[in-house]
Amino acid sequence: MRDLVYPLCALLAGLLGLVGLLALLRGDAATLVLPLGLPWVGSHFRLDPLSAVFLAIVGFGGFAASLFAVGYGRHEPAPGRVAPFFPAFLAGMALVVLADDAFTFLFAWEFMSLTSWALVMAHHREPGTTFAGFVYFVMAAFGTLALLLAFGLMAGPQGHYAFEAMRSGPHRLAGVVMILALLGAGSKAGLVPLHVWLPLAHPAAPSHVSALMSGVMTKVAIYGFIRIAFDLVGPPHWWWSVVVLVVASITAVLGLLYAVLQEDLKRLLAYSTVENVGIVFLGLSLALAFKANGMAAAAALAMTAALLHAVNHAVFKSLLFFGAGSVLAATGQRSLDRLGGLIRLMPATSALFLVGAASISALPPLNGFVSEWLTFQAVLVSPQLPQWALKFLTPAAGAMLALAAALAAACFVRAYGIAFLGRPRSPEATAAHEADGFQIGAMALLAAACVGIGVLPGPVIDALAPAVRHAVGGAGLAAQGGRAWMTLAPISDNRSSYSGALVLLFVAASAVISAALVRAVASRAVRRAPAWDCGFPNRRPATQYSASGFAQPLRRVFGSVVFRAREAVEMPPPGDPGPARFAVSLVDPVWDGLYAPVARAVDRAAERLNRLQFLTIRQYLTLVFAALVLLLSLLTVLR
Amino acid sequence: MSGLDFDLAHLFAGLMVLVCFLMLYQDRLYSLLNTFAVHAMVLSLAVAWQAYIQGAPQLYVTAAIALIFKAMVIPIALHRLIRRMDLHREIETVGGIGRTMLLGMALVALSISVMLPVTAAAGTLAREDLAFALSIVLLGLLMMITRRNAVSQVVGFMTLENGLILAATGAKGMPLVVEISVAFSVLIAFIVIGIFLFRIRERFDTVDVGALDSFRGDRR
Amino acid sequence: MGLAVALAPLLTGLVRAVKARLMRRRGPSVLQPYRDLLRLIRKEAVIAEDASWLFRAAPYMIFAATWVAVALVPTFATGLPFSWSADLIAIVALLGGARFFQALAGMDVGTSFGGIGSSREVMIASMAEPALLMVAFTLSLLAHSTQLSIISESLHYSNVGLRISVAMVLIALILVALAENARIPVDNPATHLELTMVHEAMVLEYSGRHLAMMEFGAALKLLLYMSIVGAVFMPLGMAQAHDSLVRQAVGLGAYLVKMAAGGVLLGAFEVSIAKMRVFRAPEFLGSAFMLGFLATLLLFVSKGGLR
Amino acid sequence: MSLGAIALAGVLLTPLASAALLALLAGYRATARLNVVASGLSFLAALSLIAVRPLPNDFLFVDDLNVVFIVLNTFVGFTTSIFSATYIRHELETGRLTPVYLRFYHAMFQVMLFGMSLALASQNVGLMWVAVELATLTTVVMVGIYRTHEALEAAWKYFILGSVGIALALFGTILVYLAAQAVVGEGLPAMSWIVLVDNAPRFDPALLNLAFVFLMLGYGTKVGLAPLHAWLPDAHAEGPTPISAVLSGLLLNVALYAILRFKVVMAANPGAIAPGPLLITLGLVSLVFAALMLYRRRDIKRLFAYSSIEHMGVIAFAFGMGGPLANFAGLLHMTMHSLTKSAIFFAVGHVAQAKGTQKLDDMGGLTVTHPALGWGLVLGVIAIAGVPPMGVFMSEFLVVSSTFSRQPLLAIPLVLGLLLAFGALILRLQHVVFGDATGESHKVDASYAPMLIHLALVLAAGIALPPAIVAWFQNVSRALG
Repeated sequence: MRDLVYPLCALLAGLLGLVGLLALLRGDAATLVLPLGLPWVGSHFRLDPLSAVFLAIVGFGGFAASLFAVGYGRHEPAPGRVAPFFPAFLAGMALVVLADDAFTFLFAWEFMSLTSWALVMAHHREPGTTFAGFVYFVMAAFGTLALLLAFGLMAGPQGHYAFEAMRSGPHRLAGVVMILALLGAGSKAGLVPLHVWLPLAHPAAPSHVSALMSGVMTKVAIYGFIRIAFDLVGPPHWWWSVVVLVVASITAVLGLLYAVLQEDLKRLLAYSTVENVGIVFLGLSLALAFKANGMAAAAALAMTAALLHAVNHAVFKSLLFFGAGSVLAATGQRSLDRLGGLIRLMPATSALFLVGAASISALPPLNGFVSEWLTFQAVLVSPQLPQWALKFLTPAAGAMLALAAALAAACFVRAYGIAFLGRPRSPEATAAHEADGFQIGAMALLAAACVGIGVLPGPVIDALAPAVRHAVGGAGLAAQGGRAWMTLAPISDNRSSYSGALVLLFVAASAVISAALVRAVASRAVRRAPAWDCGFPNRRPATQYSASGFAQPLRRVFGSVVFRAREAVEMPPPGDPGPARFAVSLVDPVWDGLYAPVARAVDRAAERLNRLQFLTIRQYLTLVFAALVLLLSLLTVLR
Repeated sequence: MSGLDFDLAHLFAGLMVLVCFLMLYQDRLYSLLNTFAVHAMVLSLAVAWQAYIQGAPQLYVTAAIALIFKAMVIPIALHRLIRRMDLHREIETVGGIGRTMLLGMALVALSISVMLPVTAAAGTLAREDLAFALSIVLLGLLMMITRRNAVSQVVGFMTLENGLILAATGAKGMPLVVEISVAFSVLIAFIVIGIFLFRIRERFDTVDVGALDSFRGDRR
Repeated sequence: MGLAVALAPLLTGLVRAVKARLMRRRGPSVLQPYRDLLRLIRKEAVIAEDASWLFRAAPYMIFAATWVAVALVPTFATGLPFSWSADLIAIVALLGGARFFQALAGMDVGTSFGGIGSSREVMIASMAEPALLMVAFTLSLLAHSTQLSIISESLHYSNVGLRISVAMVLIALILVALAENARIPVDNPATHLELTMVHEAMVLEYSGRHLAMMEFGAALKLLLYMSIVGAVFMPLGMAQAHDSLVRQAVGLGAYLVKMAAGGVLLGAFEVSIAKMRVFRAPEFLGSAFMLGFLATLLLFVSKGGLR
Repeated sequence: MSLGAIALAGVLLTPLASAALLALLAGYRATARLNVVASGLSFLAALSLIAVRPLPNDFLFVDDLNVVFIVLNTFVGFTTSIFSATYIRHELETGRLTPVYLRFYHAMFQVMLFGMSLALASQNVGLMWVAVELATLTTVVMVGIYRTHEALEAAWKYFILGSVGIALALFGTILVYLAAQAVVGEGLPAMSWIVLVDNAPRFDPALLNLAFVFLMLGYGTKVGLAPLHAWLPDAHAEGPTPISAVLSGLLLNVALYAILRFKVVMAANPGAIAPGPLLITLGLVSLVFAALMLYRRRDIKRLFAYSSIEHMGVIAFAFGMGGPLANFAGLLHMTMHSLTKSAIFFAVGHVAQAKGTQKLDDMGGLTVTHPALGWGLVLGVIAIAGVPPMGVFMSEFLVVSSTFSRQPLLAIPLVLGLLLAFGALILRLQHVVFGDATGESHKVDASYAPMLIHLALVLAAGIALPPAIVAWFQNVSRALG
């Protein structure tokens, strides 16, 4: 029975994905009303291009995860705590995307949180899991309440909860609704400063679930924001985009600064998710700005960039989490400093992980680069915006984006280099073995998608077009599919163009040519010898660069500013052969600045009030008496 | 109704308020009990008078209960209780007698000002009576929260309840008054028995000195 | 493409020769780099036992990526065939790709020096790449295009005029170029003093033909940056694809002169200044980043800059 | 005698008769069975009330509003009696209860049900008052039944505070009578709901205001609204768990019902102060206060007692807001809370028996040692915390969203309180059900049926409400104004 769960999930999720894809290609909307949920409203479902895009993401992401899980599930220590919730989680995400009234939407949204919470708690005995689950669930509730308020405003006192009514209805306090939507969806997507749960919860969950949470659930959150901010609240106002822009660029950079210092592979991936969500929201903010100023073409460009990056991130982040999962299953280790040398022990896994790392670092000709390139193009249109605030902020955001892109490369060089290259740093890593067929299959599938979308972005972008039109209106981008050499020219040919296919062709060609030439003239002789290492080779793995050592320059440059990073080296006294100890102290500005005070405040309030539990009966009577007298005197005053 | 009816009813009600203040003034348990007995007697008089002017014979029962049960049985029982459990004879007050009296004044003023807007349609008798009844209720409650001894708290509760009976009887033709007064007598009996049962020496707060320390799970 | 491959070692040789001369040494001939490459290629390759396939594949990838990047830069004429297949941003990204693999290759064998090199390299890159992208921003905002050849044309023919932004961008670009090509003051291409190396530390384990490809890639990179500077800031004499052969020849001549001048200047610069501590590099590049960013902002305020 | 009258008689007399019988009978098995049967019968009778209504007389009547409460109460009473059967057996085995007290317990259980049904079905304000007090006093006795220091103290606290509440409520009742008597004349009619509502517009507003203050505080003490809540946590924590379930699931509702009735009367009078703001204030205070109190709890039953205070706050708030949407939400929330909270107390009863303690610190890893029980508790707490697919989510959805669109500022403390309570509940829940198993772990041989039935109902309601119930609730909420 339990063995059947994942295959069935794979089947159903795959079907969902196909449905989404077909609906996207047909480009029209289908609706359905069931006599469920809120009485006198019923639960409405709608499959329009926008939801179709994300349904496809959910479907195919779920398919890959389930496929991976067919193999990975065998390593699961507590299958009974995962198998029941996994399908429910998938169903929840699919329902969110399909919902067409506020109740159904929030129902599915919170159901998604509930099931994923249960999945996070699957390994409830591991240290830290309980805390992670707690923070996650509370943040999820916070987000739901924020969205609930947003919907409450849009539904109005008569309670028109159907999205159709909201679209047409009077848009009261649209700005507040947008802020609430940003809070609600942002807390699930992991926007700074609402991201704190993400690096705790995603690593705590089983890896195929982490992949779903990072790769797919964050996208569902993004869908929520797009649905509300672009579809339901009516015409945007330009200052909205300023808010989103600032939050997004901070998220992008801060997320990576966290990521680059992590020593836990899965946590590193989780923080990089924060960064990518920031990039997507950056695109969305630009889309808002352009839409607010009636620049349909530019808005379409920005929206396309955002959607495409959402798709890409779903692909490569799932791939990376699968890789981390395979490593975890093979070595039982998540800490970078316990890994190393896996490229020889798990060749396939490491090769596929490399593809993922390259595409998340936005290297051409892979898919990550395409979406970031489009985002840059959107940034470059910003001078045409009339508002000065935007004129100034957008290039700054572009700079942040550039910084993020560079840091991403650094972060993943570190992750890959420490985990897969060099020599094994622990016996477990030495004993590692290659993952099984299903896992490799799933990863290969996603890697192929990375290359495919990177080389032939045109068709994908055209497929996204209906959703883009739905979100920002206007004619959308010019068709990108049918051009020579699959070239992208989002605005005009002599403005900017990029052809993944050609770049791939050129690089491959020149690599082959150079290799051939070298082979022709050069000596084929190869000799294996101990590493040179400036004449002092040392075989012990400890002599390799450690994760924290590798991060040291970046820590000094950025960490000292953002995290008040301090390094302490305690040397043994001269002549003492004992080892020197090195310690790094980091301060998380968000946690210490925002969450710790809140927690303290609640704690203090609870402590104060708790005295009321221990009063004497006379004192309780005094309370009653006071209430009575107060009300009576109010009666006299009120008249 | 004729002026005399009104004046007498008014007089009795006023007397009860006055006695309430006397009770607030007491600092010895015995004297407090005696004063309460007086209070109960005045109540029975007031009720009887109501029975007469309303021509409602069943109210005589209530009057009788007040006289026999409240004015005699309970005070005597409490006397014996005090002797049996040799409780402190003097009353521990919270925040001094004088301040309590002042607070009492304020409460009477409050209850009157609350009653003022009540239109005469509700019957002047009812209205005035109510003002006094309300002040008696409030004074009783005040006594409960400013006196630390269990006995004086019981007395406070009974005073409060006297106020209720006054109001109930003052309400013309109100059904179930007798039943209610009986119910209340039972209630008070419960309380007194409870004091016996749980050996409450000084205060309601503690069933037993031991219980003070062995507070339930939440005490840290 | 061929041209660049042919010229790159020459440029490197030229720089070395100039430096030697300024140091009052006779120094090797300008053609020495060609000889080095040939010698390296003929030698057998010694590979560390722990090296993986990545170690052997990296040199070719790096070389190929750099080569493609160079090929996309207009040298003596703009609008070359396929110049539209990737714009300035893509070129930056291609170089980023080359660096990505170089850093990985440095870590592959698992030696401490490789680690030093890679970690410092990514640190430098994480500052240099944004700076370079800022430069790209400014230029494409000026030219309303991210296509390098279109940029250089518009800077050549249209009357952009002298702008403070352009000057700032030029400085920023040069700073980045110094860092990216492991030149003094950020790094020293000639050093083998372990603790100061960055680039050299990464290629420490390489030998034979692999080392040759690495060196060749480095040389190409140097040429690439000079060509960008030349094409964008000194576009005079640059021909267009459809021009007559004569003009093409003139363009070629102009290009050679530019490169030579650039080489001489670089050599002179390197001799005249000392290498800085590794952790000064971020400030160095940070200033480049700031310059690029300021240039972008100035474009918005400067009158009639952008529609 | 009409069918409806028979049904009503069934609801009222079955408990009375069986109470008398139970007081006489001895022996655990028989009495427990009889208890279940009796409660079941009165539930069936209540069900039939939906179909056939008796004609109202001076003392009793059944209308749309109270039939909701009657059916709900008898149902929860029924399931509780099933739960109590297995629970009490364990108590006998562990010797916490002696057979003598058992007899007493069952009799009192029925008397309590009778009192509550009477209070709900009474047409006469005074009669309702008497009935509520009857129910209160029986529960007082039940709370003290274990005769430990803690139990006695809790009972005593409950008793004293309750008595004062009684007194205040009575004074309010008298004032209402006075207001009515001036208009409709003396005697019983001046105390019957129908007459009161019909003639409310002509009552003296000042008297009504005064009356409402006293009624609000008097019955509010029973509802457990802060700052009148003091008796509630201890009474829940120290009494037998079935009684805790009944207290949270039923008695609070009965008191709330009384307040609702008087609210209708108030609302009908143009001159009187609007009752809404008072309800809203007390509701919000209770909500936020209870939410914060949850964090320091160390006793699992007291924890959920405070959660009851919190939800009573939400319900009071909803009815205070008024309007069809909020009233509907209030009714729904009340129903869902009764079902869920009693289900939770069923679970907690088993947990306490499985772990041999009520201390939260000594129970952990429940899903490891007792999977069914553990996940049941998870489901219950999730439901009470307002997470879908359970029904509480729907009512909270309606309350919050409708409030925010009408009074945005009021929604802020509401949402804050809900979030605080959510955090505390999840914190405790995770500690109890997850992690390594701590504390002792006995086998539990009890039927989870009542708990599961309740949770199933809540789940069903969360997914889809039957149209019949919806229409019914909508009538009621319109009537509530």
